[in-house]
Amino acid sequence: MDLSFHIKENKPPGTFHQLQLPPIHHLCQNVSISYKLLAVEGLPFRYNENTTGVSVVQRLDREERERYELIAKCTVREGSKEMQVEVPFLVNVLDEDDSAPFLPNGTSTTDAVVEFNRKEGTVLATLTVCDADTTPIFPIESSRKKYTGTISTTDPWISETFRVDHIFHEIYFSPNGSQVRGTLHEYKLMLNKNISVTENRSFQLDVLVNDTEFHGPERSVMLHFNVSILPVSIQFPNVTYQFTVNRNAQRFAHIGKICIENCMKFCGVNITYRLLSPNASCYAVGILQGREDKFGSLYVNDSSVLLRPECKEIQYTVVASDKQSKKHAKTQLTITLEGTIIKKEEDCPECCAVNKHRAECEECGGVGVLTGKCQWRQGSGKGITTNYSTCTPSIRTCPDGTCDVIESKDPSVCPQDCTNGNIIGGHERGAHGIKSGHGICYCFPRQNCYCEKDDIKEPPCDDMC
Amino acid sequence: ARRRDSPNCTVRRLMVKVRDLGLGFDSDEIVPFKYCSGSCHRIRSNYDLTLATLLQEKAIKPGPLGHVASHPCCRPTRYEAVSFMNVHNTWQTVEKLSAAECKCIG
Amino acid sequence: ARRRDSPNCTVRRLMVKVRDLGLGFDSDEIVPFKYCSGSCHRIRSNYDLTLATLLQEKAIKPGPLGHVASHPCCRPTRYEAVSFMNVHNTWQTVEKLSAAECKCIG
Repeated sequence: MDLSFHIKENKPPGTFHQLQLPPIHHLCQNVSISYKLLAVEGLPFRYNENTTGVSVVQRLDREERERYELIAKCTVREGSKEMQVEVPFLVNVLDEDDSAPFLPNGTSTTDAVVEFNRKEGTVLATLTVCDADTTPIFPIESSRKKYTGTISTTDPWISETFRVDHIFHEIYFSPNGSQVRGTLHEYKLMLNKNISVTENRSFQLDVLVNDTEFHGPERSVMLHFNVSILPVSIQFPNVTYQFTVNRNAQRFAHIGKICIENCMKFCGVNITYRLLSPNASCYAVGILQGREDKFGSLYVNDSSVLLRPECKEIQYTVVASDKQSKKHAKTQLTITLEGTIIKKEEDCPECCAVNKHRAECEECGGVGVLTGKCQWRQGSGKGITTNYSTCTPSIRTCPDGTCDVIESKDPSVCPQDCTNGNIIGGHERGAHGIKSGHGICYCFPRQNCYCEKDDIKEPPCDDMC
Repeated sequence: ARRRDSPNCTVRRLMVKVRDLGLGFDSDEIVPFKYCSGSCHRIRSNYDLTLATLLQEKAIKPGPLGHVASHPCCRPTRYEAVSFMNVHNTWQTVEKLSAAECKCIG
Repeated sequence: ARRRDSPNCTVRRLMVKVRDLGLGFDSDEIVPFKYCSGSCHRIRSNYDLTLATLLQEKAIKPGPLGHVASHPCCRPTRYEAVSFMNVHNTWQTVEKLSAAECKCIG
């Protein structure tokens, strides 16, 4: 059995435990029992042999040392016989909020730049404050309230536009070789709403950090964020877009992507793309944009136009506009039609993915094909793999594990990536569609998909039974 | 050459002499006989894929043909009776003779 | 000798290596695979009798095997999933792999 005690720091010296002498010590003349406290050299504890009391001889400071491991030794003598027992004697020092907040590396200032990422919730910069005292993690909210971090400003725009997120975790200090727990508080300056692309200002934003339970001086620290909000322009790179499209392409064929400058870096800026076509009679191409996409996807919208000889080169104006600021940019898009028209194969399924073999795949067309024919993707054929064999309108975009905005328009474009129906056979399901499959994967749109080895023949099940 | 996909399970129709029905009726009439035919490949399950593999690997001996089906069956889900006049000018009706609707079942 | 009747449609059980299921899973485990097998002759209808006759007389061409069934099919009416640990010590479950109950259907 361990002897374990808890003493609050900063308390005056005194006796905190009485070692007991059992009755046998008084009743039997030839028996004597005595105690000793070992490993106390240099430590603030004493054992009084006369009173058998254990006392602490000075105020303890948890931020110096929070745990003492002594040993209590009991010696029993009966005549010439002697027996000794030693047990651990542990003293834990309880914490009091007696330490002021301080800056771990002396930095109370940092820069916070807003450029392309202008989305609510974005963390712009972080500053840290330390406290030698411990902070309980339960209940976390009350600990969080104990250490406040408030933006000190009178500008309503700043209060509306920014917020401070406060998290804390335990860290270790080693004041004199022993390990003592303390707390690191992190204050993250965040956007509280999306910022317009036209916003352009710089200022210093102060955050007052206050240790509400510490009653000494310097209970608070001021943090400074040098905020720079840079304007960003909505413009296309100074190139015009040129795409060639095969006249045998089918509806939902994926032509290419349209993007303003730095479009992939933008966040929290809602850019929408539109096509304006002066040449109304040859309107073959459309543009789509997924909810999270930062680019526009060009696709064949009307394949019958591609067959008309008078439509050779189609001009569009592409308009990119930002909803919030109403800013917009334009550029030119030229679609050149090429290739000789090939006869469409009879009896072909509308969807490439239905084809189970290379021959029937490459012989047929289907929704979304680029050059009039489906493409066969030959997989590695080992076990259940992302590289399964399958028939697709375009190996470049399907299957790629993503049900993109064009594929999601029609279940026949790429059921491999988009199906939420049953997938039968060895497979692993992705967020949508087939993540990996065994052998050949083929799909019947709006019905099942199958992944199976090609060598499984239809077993005889004759009906003359 | 491309292996065209087998047609799906559907109702097919045939005009048949009553005598050729093989039910022993004596009549000169010809009646429509509708039956179910077509592939049920599109709604197989993991069970069917596995069963087909084990049959092919001879891990399972199929026994008399037709007793182990490794895919749902194209079968009638509704029937029709067929009536005709026999050689004695008496009306006769044969219940559940013709398929009115077909589906892949099982 | 008397021709013994084919056994009726019932569940049969086989212990199969996961690798032999043919689904591509990589595991050393052996799992029970239950399938349906047996005759459904006892519950044929007029339709079945007629269809069998017309097939026999080649009045109907059966097309790819299994696409014309002249008797109800012995098929699962309830399935079970099967779970096993693959070689990467990950649990995997294959839905509707094994037959839990068999009946003559259709």
